[in-house]
Amino acid sequence: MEMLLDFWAAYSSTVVFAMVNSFIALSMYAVLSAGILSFTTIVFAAIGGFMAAQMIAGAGLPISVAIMGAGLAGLAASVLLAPLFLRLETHWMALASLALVLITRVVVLNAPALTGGVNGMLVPVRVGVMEMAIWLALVALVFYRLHHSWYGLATRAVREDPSVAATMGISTWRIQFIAFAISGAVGGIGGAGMAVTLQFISADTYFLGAAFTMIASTVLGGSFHWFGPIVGAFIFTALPTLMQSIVPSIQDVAKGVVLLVIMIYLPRGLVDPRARKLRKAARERQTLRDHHAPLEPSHDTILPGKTSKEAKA
Amino acid sequence: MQLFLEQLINGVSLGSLYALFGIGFGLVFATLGILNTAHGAYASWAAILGYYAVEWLQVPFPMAVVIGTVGGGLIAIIVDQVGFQPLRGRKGGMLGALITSIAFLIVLDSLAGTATGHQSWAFRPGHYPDGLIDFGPIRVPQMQVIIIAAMLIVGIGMHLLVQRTRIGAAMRAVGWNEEAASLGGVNARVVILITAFLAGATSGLAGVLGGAATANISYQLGEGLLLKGFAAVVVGGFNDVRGTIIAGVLLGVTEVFVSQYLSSTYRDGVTYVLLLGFLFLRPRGLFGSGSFIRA
Amino acid sequence: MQSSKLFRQALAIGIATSLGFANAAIAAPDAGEYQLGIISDDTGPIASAGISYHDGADLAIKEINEKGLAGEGVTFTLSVKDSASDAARSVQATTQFAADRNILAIICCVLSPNAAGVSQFAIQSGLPVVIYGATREGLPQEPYITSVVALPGPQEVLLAERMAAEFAPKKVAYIKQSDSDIQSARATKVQKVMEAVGVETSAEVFVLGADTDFSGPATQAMVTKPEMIFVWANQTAGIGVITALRQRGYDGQIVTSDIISPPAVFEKSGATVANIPFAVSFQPGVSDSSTAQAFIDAYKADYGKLPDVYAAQGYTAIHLIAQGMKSLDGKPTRKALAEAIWNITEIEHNVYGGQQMENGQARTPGTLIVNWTKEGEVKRWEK
Amino acid sequence: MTVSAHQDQGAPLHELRNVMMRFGGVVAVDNLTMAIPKGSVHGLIGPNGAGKTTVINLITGMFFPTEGTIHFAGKRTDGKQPHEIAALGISRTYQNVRLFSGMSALEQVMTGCYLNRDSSLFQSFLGMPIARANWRRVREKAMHLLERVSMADRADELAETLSYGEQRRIEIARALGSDPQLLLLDEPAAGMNQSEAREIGKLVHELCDAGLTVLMVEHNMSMVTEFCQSCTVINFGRLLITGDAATCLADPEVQAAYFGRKKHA
Repeated sequence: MEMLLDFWAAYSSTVVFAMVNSFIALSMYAVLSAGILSFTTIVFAAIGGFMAAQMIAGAGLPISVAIMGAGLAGLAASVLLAPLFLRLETHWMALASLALVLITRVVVLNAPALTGGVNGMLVPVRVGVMEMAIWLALVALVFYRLHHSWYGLATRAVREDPSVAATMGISTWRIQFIAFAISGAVGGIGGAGMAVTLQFISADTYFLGAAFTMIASTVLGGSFHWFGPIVGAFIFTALPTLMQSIVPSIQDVAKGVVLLVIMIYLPRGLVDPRARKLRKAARERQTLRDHHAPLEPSHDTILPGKTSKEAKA
Repeated sequence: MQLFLEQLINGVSLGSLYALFGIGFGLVFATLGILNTAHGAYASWAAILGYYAVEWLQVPFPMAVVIGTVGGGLIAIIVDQVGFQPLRGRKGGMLGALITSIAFLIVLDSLAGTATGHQSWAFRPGHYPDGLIDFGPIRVPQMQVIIIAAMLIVGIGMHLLVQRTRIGAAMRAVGWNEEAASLGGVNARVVILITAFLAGATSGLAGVLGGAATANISYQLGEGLLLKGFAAVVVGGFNDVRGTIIAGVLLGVTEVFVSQYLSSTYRDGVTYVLLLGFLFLRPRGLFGSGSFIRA
Repeated sequence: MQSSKLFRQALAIGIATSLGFANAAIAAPDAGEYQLGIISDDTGPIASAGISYHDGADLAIKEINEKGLAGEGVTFTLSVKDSASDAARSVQATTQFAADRNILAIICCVLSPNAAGVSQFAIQSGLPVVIYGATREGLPQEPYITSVVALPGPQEVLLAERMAAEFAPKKVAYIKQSDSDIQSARATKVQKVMEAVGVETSAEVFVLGADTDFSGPATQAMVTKPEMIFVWANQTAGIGVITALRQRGYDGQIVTSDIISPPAVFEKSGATVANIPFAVSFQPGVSDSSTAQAFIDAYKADYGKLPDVYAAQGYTAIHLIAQGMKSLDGKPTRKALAEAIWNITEIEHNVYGGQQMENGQARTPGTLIVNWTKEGEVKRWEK
Repeated sequence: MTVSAHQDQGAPLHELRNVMMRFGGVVAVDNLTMAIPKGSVHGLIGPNGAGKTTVINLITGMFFPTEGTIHFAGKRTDGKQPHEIAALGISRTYQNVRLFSGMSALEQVMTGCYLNRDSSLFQSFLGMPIARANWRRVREKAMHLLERVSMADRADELAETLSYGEQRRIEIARALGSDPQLLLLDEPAAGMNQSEAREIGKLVHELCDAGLTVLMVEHNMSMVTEFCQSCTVINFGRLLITGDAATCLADPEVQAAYFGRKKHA
C-alpha cells in the first residue's frame, strides 16, 4: 500500500500534466476533426495562460474562476481570428497559424505589464489532481455530446469530403467556425492548466515545441475520435519518463522511433473507430463467408475546399 | 547610402539561404505532397558532415560543401524510403506524412545533438573563405558572395530543370497525379527518389554555407531555416522556384531592414505580421494562380 | 478495441517499470548512504552547458565519498532525471524526487523559468533544492531553496568600470539578447556604468536567442563607429555576434561575458574570441587556489578536458549540500538539512578562493577579468 | 418537336439559361439552355467528356457559371453557395460514389438529413430532450430511407465494406435525406449489372411517382429509353437536342455524335 502511495506521489504530477496536455490535444483535435490543420491552439493557450495567471496572481481569484476566464478569453480570441483564418486554404492556414505563434511570442516578450515580458510570471497556487480531473471530465463530456450530435456528424462529413457535405446543406464555413470556437475555449483552458501546474509561465511555455509535440500526440492518439487526443496526450507525457528509466541516453531518439512506428503501422492513430468497425466487418465476413469484396477505403484527406476531382471534372 | 547597401547585401545573403533552403522544401511539397518538417534536419546534418570533412579529413572547403550537399541528399532519400514510402501505399494523407516528418525531426535532431556533443561548432578561421571582398566603399564577406552566387546558380538550375527537362516534366506529372504519371510511362519511383535527393541536397547546401557563414554548426541550425524557408515557399507559391527565390530574398531583406530602420525588438513581429497580411491578401503566393491541391 | 488494449499495455509496462524502480529504491540503503537528485539538462537546447554542470556534480560526489567530506561514514549517490530543459519535465522530476523518501535534497536548473517552477513545488513538498545555474534574482526562499550562483551585476559593474577607466571610450555600442531576462539585466548594468561616466551609447541592437545570422546586427552596430562593443547574449548567439563582427572587419574592442569562458568555445572559434575581456569567478589557468587546482586536475583526469565555469557551479552545489550534511549529526531530515544549508554563510570547499552565502544566495566571489590568448590560454586581462 | 408534349406537366422546376462555363481557355459548357420539367425523370446524355458532370456541378453550385443564369423553382441560384442550394431542395449523387469514410450506412443517411435538424448546438451538447427527440426522429427517418433502398439490414455496417451496388443505394438514400424537390443522379447504374440497374430504375420511378423531379445523367441507353420521360443531349458542352427520350435517341445527329464516337473509342 505504501508503495502505491509512493508511486502515486511520484507520478501524480505526470498525470496532471497529461491531463493538461489533453486539453491542448483536444483543442487541436477540435479543428482537426473539421479538416483544419492549425497551430492556433498554442496562441489560445498563451492567451488563456496569461489570463489565468493575471487573475490568480494579480486579482487573487480562485483557480476555477481563472480557468473559466481563460476558456472565455480563448473563445473570444478564436471567434475574432476564425473569420480571418477561414479565408485561407489548408497549408496557408497552417503557415498563418505558425506565423501567429511566432507573433504571439514577440507580443508576450514585449508586453511586460500583461505577461511579465522576458521575466515571465509566477503563479502562486497549484491545481489539485481532482480539480483538473473534473475539468477534463467536463470537457470530455462536451466532446462526447458533440460527437453524437448534428455537429459531430457534420464535422466528420466536412473532414472526409467537404464538397459532398456542402450538397447536403452543410456549410463548411459554419462548421469550421464552430470548430475554431471550441478549439479556442478548450485551448484557453489548457493554457490556464499549464499555468497552474507549471506555476511559472513565460513566452517559451507557449511556443513551437509545444505546437509540434501536441499535434504529434493528437495524431498518435487518433484524430478521428475525441478519445484519441486524450490517449495521445497521456502517452506523450508519460513517454519521456518511461524512456528515461529504460534508455536514458537515447530517450529522444526512442520517442521519435515510437512515433514513427505508430505512424507507419497505425497511420490513423491508436484510437480509430473506423479500424474497429472494419475489423468487426472482417470478422463477420469470415463467419458469413460473404463474397462482397470491400472497396479500397477512400483516402482520408484533411484538405477542405473543392477537391481535385471536382476541379478537373 | 553605404549603410543601406551593406544592409541590403546582408539581407539578400540571408534571404538567399532561406531561398536555397525553401526550393527543396517546396519541391517536395509540390511533387510528393509532404510538408516535411525534417527538411531542416538535412541542413544540420549536411553542415555537420561538412565540418567533419574539413576538420577531421582535412579536405578543402569546396570539397566539404560537396560532401555536405550529397550527404544531405542521401539522408533525404533514406528518410523518404523509410518513413514516407510506407505511407504512399496506403494513402496516409498529408497529416500522416506531417507527423512522420516530425518523428524524423526528433530522431535526426537528437542524433545530431549526440554527434556534436550538444555543442555548437564552427569552421576554424582560415578553414573556409572568411575574408572580405572590396566593392568600392563597401566590404562584403566572401561567404555572403558565395551564398548569393550559389543561390542564383542553384535557383536558375532548378527552375530550368523543373520547367525545361524531361525529369522536370516527370516531376510535375507525379505532382499532379502519381497514378496518371505511371500510366504515362513515367517511373514514379525514380522521380520520387530524384526529388527527395534534390530537396535534401539543396537543404544541405544551405546548411553547409549557412553554418560556415554564421559560425554555428549544431543540431539547431536547421530549425531557424525551417520556419523562414517555409514562409518563403508559401509566399512564393508552392510549385514555383522563381517565387520561392524572390520571396526568400524579400524575407531576408525585410528582416534586416525592419531591424535596421524600424525596431530590432519587434523584428520578428513585424516580419510575421507582414507575412500574415500577405497571406490574407494573396493566399496563393506570388506566382500562384489556380488552387494547388494534389490529386 | 485494440487501441485501448495497446494503451493498457503501455500503461502496464509503465507501471511495472516504475514500480520496479520504486522497489529498487525502497531496498534499505546502508547506514550513512544517502541519495541526492539532479534535474539535469543532459539533452535539449542548452545541453552544452548542462552536461558540464552534471559532470561537475558527479565529480563532487566522488570526492566527497572518497574523503568523507559529508561527515564520518556518510556517502552520497546521485540520482539523475533529465529535464531536456523542459519546464514541465523539470516539475515532474521534482515531484518524483519529492515522493522518493530516500532523496534528501536535489540540485537543479540552468534556466530560470524551470528553476522557478521547481522551487514552487519543492517548497510545497518540503524538498531542499540547491540551484546551480539559474541567475534570476529572488529565487532563494527560506529554508528550502538556495542558490550557489552569484547574481549578475557586480561582475559586470567591475568589468565595465575597468573598461571605462582603461580605454576611456567616447562611443560604445551594445548588442543585447532581448528575449533573455539575465542578459538584458547584465547589459543594463553595464550601460548604466558607462553612461554614468559620460560614455555615449552609439547603438543598442537587439538580437534573439534563436537567431543564427548576425550580419545585420553587426553592420547596424558597426556603422555607428563605436570604439567598443558590448555583447550580451547566450552562448550560441553571443559567439555568433562576435564572429559576425570580426568577419566584417570590426577591429575595435569587443567585451562580453563568461559565455566564452568554456574551453570548448576556444576550440570552436579559435582566434576569433582572443583578446576579448570577460569576467568570471573560476577559470582554469587563472584560478590558483589549491582547491581549484585539485578540482581542475581531478576533472581533467576523469573527463579528459578542462572544467569550465559551469562544471565548477555543479561541483559547488554538491559541496554545499555536503557541508550542510556534515553539520547535522545523526539522522538528517529534509527539513533539518534545508535549514542547515540555509544557515551556511560561507562555502568551505569552493574553487573560487572564497564563497560567501547570504540568505541562501551566493554572493559574487572574487572576480577575475580574463581573456583568451591566440594560443588558447586564459590570462588575466591587461590592456 | 416534342417538347410541347411535356408542357402539360407544368412549368419547369429547374432551368439553365444560356449558361457558359470556361476553365481557363477550355469551354466546358457552351451556351446551354436546358429545362427540367417538374415531376418527371429527365435524362442528360452525351458522350464522354460532353460536360454532363459539369452541368450537375453548375446546378449544385460547385461551379459558378462564367455567363448565363440558373433558376430553381423561380429563384436565381447561380452565385449561391452549394449548401444554400442544397437548402433550397436540390440533392445529388456521384458518378464514382462518394460516401464518407468511417461512417456506418445509417450515419451516412443521417448526415444526409442534416437539413432536418431542428435543435441547436447548445441544446445538443446540453443533452436537452428536444435535441434527443429530434435525433431519434431523424434516426427513424434515416432507417426508413434505408428500408426504401432495401439496405435496412446493413444499417450499422461501415459503408466501405459494402458492395458497389449497395454503396450506390446508400448514396441515393443519403441524397433523399434532405427531402429534395430535385434529385440529380450522376450515372446511377454505372458498374452495375442489368438487374441491379433495373432495380435502381424502378426505385427512381417510385420516387418520381411520389412527386420528386429527377435529373439522371446516364450512359446506359436502355435505362434512358426505359425510365426517362424526356431528355437533353449535349456534346462538347453544346445542346444537341432536347425532347422525349425516343425522339432524341433516334436523332441522326445524336447517333453520329454518340454512337459514332463510341465505336471509335
